[in-house]
Amino acid sequence: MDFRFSEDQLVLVESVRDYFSGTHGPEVLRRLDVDGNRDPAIWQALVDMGLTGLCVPEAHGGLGMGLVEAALIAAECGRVCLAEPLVDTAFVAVPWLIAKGETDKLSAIASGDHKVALPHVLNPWVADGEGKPQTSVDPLRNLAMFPASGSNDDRLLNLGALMNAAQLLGLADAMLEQAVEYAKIRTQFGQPVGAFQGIKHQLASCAVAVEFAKPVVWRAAAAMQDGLETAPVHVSHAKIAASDAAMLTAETAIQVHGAMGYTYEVDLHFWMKRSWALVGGWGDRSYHYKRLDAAVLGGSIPIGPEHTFA
Amino acid sequence: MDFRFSEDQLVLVESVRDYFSGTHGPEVLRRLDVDGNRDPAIWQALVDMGLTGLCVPEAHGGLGMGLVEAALIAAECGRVCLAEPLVDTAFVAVPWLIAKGETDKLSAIASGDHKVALPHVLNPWVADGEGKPQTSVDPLRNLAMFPASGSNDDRLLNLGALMNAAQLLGLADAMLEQAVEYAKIRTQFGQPVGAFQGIKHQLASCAVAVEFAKPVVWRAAAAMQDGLETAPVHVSHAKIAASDAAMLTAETAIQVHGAMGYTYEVDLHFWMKRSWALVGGWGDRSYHYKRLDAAVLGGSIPIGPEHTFA
Amino acid sequence: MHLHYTPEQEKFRAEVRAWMEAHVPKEPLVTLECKEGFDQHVEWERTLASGNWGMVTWPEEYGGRGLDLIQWLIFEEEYFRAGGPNRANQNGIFLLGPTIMEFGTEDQKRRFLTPMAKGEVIWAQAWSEPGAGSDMAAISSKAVRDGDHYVITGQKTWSSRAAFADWGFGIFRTDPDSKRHKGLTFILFDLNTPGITRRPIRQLHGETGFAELFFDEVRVPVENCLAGEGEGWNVAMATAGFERGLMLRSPGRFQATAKRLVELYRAHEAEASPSAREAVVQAWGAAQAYAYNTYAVASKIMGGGKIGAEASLNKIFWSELDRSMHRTAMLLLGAHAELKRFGNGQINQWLEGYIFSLSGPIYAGSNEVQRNIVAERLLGLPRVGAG
Amino acid sequence: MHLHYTPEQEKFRAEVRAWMEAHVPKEPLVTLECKEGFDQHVEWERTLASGNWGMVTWPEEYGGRGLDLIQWLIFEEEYFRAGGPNRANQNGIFLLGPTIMEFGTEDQKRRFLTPMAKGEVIWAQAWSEPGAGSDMAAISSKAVRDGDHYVITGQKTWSSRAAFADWGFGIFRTDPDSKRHKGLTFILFDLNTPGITRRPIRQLHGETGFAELFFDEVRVPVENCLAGEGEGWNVAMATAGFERGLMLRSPGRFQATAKRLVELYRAHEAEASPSAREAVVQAWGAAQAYAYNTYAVASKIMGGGKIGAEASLNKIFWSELDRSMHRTAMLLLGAHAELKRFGNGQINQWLEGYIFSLSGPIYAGSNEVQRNIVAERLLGLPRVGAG
Repeated sequence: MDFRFSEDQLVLVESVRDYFSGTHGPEVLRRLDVDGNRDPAIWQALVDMGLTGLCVPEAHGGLGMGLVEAALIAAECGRVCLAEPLVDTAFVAVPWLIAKGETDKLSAIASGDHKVALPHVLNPWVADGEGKPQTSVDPLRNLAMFPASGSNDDRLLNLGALMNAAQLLGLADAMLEQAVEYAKIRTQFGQPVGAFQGIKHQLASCAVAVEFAKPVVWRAAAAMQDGLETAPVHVSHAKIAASDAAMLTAETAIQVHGAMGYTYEVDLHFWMKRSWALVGGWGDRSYHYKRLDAAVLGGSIPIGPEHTFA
Repeated sequence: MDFRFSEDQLVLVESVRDYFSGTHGPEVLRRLDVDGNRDPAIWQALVDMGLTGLCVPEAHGGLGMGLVEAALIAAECGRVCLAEPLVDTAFVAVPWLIAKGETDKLSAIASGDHKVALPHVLNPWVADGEGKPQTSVDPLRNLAMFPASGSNDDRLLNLGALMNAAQLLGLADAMLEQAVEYAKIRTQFGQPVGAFQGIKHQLASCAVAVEFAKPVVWRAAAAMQDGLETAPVHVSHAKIAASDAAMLTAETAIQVHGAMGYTYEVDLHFWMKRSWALVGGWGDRSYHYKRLDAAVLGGSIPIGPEHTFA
Repeated sequence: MHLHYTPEQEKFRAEVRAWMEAHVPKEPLVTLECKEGFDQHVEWERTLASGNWGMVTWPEEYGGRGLDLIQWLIFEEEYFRAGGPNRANQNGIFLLGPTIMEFGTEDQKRRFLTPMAKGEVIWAQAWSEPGAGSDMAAISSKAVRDGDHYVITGQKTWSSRAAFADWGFGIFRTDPDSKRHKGLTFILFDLNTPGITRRPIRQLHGETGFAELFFDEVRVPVENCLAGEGEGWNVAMATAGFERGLMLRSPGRFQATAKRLVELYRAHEAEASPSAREAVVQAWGAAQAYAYNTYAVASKIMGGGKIGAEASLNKIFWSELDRSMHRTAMLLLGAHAELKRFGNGQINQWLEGYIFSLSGPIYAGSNEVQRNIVAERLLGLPRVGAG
Repeated sequence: MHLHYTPEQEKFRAEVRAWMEAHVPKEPLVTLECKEGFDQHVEWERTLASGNWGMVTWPEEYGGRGLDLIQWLIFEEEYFRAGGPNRANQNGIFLLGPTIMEFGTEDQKRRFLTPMAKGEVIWAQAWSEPGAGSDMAAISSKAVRDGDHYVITGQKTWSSRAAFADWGFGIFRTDPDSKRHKGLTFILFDLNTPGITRRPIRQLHGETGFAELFFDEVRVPVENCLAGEGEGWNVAMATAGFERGLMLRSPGRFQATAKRLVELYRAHEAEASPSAREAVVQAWGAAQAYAYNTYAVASKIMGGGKIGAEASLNKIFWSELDRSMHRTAMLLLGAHAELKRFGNGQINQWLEGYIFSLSGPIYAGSNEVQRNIVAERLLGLPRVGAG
């Protein structure tokens, strides 16, 4: 029993975070917003870091890592509001294809030559897929109408929901940090607004929500990875916890920014819009609530102090 | 259309409030707590003010007033955490007896010689009634086991719920005031704790909840008084709004008092305990929620801007 | 307490209803935050004025109907029942109009009120500056007296309607040595005066109805000053009082939203979570509570009472209710919430509404400032300490 | 990340479970806040000690089992699974014990730890003073050196267990000219020393397990000072760290409450409101989140990491979760909530628990103070301003 990430996992996360923080700031999002929102150079960098092949078995040219690593990187994608369809392709589609034994596209995915957009009946759209375009509030999301051939496979749904939850952690972390940085420099009534308890306590409440959502998401990733029968319950728990934390943090962050937060020139809106989008996708809050409800009140998961890791 | 109280109503409230503030402070509650919790002298004073006969028709020796006046006085009873069974007798039982055409006990009630404790099937106890004693968390409440002969009459329930809601407004007002007064004098970190935004904003949120519960209660009283078909919906709305405001204010008030709020020597606990008791009585939160739900989603009340006074 | 409409009030309601049913555009207008939509909304202001429904609470002599506050509430209920558009003239009706009536000279009333009532002149407000948001006393844009003109230099920001409006109003520092609340003057200015540059601010939703205003030695006649030099703070406080007070957000707006939310819920009932269900029912309750409270305050004012710091309670309540109703709708919409238009082509008004609702707790004095006001002025908590 | 117990851990769990099933009292004990209940709880401490389950994380040499933190969590899970009573020795196990191990001399460890582990000496804490609650640096009770004694004069309040305990610990001002955090010393004292008067504090629920302590020239040997004169603040901060940190509230407690809440809900399902339903389901989720987080922190500490200001996140989370679970229970109980005993004679533990839960956001540093710590030390917001 060890609820820590391994050294290797931490090194992986750190290297990806370092890369993003050096190359993928808000100015990149602004450029994409104006110039067209996909950039082969960014995609190639993800390929070069091995991220498209993160979960692809080594025999197919990937790194052969698992869902915990994928969730960790998905959180980093959320943190920088990455627009490229890395998560859907490499962390949702790849594990699903592997589970189904469909391995023929894996090496093309690892090499970055093949992107996959899987439709699911719970989503009315496909992100980065083929079909009649739909406009998202998030200018960096490319949606297409839901195709008739969507899957209703639960494992696919769980992978999508888990990775949305992980991205939402990163988004929430980033929004909280943006709000904190703004609160340090914005002065009103003779002091930084972040020195007022009225602001401090709201931001502290966000920190509580985000920090206690994190272990729920990691636990869900581990449960999926380990193939626990109860994994769907943990995924739903994770999706709700991460969604609630992100919604709260988005509302608080714009409030702390004041009128500036309502402008397009402040970066926050990219992160808020992505959060709203991911909260709804791959099973919305009500959907995941119902699964949790069925588990807890319906008795499909054992509860009580001795069942922490049921 | 005039959503104000009449001059007469305001004078009535003021005179009762003046009387209580001069004679019925927290020291009275402490005395009752130690010496036995009913006091004929207090009862007699209520009789002398005409409150036992407030709703009794003049022909039977009362003041012949209505439910709006009764609700206003019930709020004052809550404000001072009155222990005597005035509300149940004079504002719940009397209007119910009148509606049923049972007038024989009215003059004895008006004169203070007869108290009435009506059992209702939704209450597991009778307050100030006959039967095997039950111990309430509120040391000033005398409960007896629910008798087999309880009524399931809706009008009785609505009267009880309305008057609980009105008392809860007064209780919440008083708890908020106690917290504010304490926050003015308690110094920590070199200033009164009430000067910190962390405390200010919590108390302001209570003020919002309480102030917006008030018109809902008055509107429910008027609806009952006017015999509107939708009155039960308004009573349920009032009970929920007042209960939620009182629960929030109780939790905030003890938090603002800090450890002192947790002592018996600070007055707050009398008001908190009464609030917890009244929140549960005459139909609990879930019961009244279900009525509201049936009205709003079930369509039994017309909704929309043009139906403010439906 | 008498909660019934008189026959006259019912008759008035019927009159408003009939007119609104005949005139409110069948299709929703384009958002007022872009030029096309702004023009559509100005057109609607003129339609309203043609029926004399533009400024219903104003005295008849200035183009109003002299309605009392209960009639105004009935009017608003019917306006929102019919789905009437947002008001391009919002700043004029509820902020500047009442301010001019209270503080203006006869000449100013004549010059400004009637064109406003007719929808001929649309007004922008210009309160905030980059360094003065919630802390309005930190204003630094200055107006220097030069003969019978003020020469204005400085910058305003976050001016609603300013991208497309005709005139603007705001406060400026006329005494260069003054600090905080002193030495400020309330000035009205033509937005096309030479020296004024408007830079539209692109908002979160992408539209640009708000603007920054840059003043470079802008000459404004002295007669455009309201209530005398140095009186700016008092006038602005009165104006802000109107804004936060009774009339900024009439209850009908939220009751209409609650009703739409109930309809949305019914369409999603099968799959909705319990908390969403209860939030919908509570939304109706809260919108009703806001309506009752507004009727109570209106009754009080009609009886000669005044509204003071209680206005801050209102502002907190409606802004947080509006955000919460729209958040509930977003959660009910689920994966559809992010779509700007639904599959059937319909605009996702819940998304637009949620974004707009996020500004509620910020503008017209942030809710943090409002909670301070409630705590200090209504509850009497001490102002000691910066916190 | 490896979320499976080892066979040794499973074996240990089985051992704890068997012992608890055999020894945990079948009937709930009387509340520890009165003399009768206190004695029952001390008896239970001695039963625990007889099985060597009193201080499981302490080193064996001081009467513990030297368990690691994961084993401790397993122990706690089984303890709460079995419905184990509250710990009379709480102050000793989690506060003073670790403090003595970190700061005490060998002699102090020998004198104090073993009797504590055996349940022979029960400890009270004496942090707060009437003028120093959340603001602990405002302490004014003084200890004046006189030869090989300190002479203590002053007053402590809100001392948990002090009405019935044997010994107490707290900090006192040994440098009369010092201010705030300086000049304080951590001192242990026999509560029966002449000059100490205990005045029980009657709490909200009516019981009197807490006390005020009055010190009137109380002579305490210098060897009862921990970590040297003037070091009191540092020692107290370390102690308060333990309190707010990992071990004050083990997750098992809240998971057990969540489970009971699910059972309560099932009994009231037919009539419960939707928000109550969702609150019950979320209670399970939050208790689980708290457990995961505790395992994560325990894993980190076992790997050589430290817990710092994150402890404040924990304190906020568990205290507000506990209050919210009990509030939900009160609402589910409806008209029964106010009864101290139900019709069947059973004690209303939800009522007792709700009352107790109200102290959670207050004690061990109020949640307002904790939110300041989170904002300033974890998020890096400025400390400027009194607010």
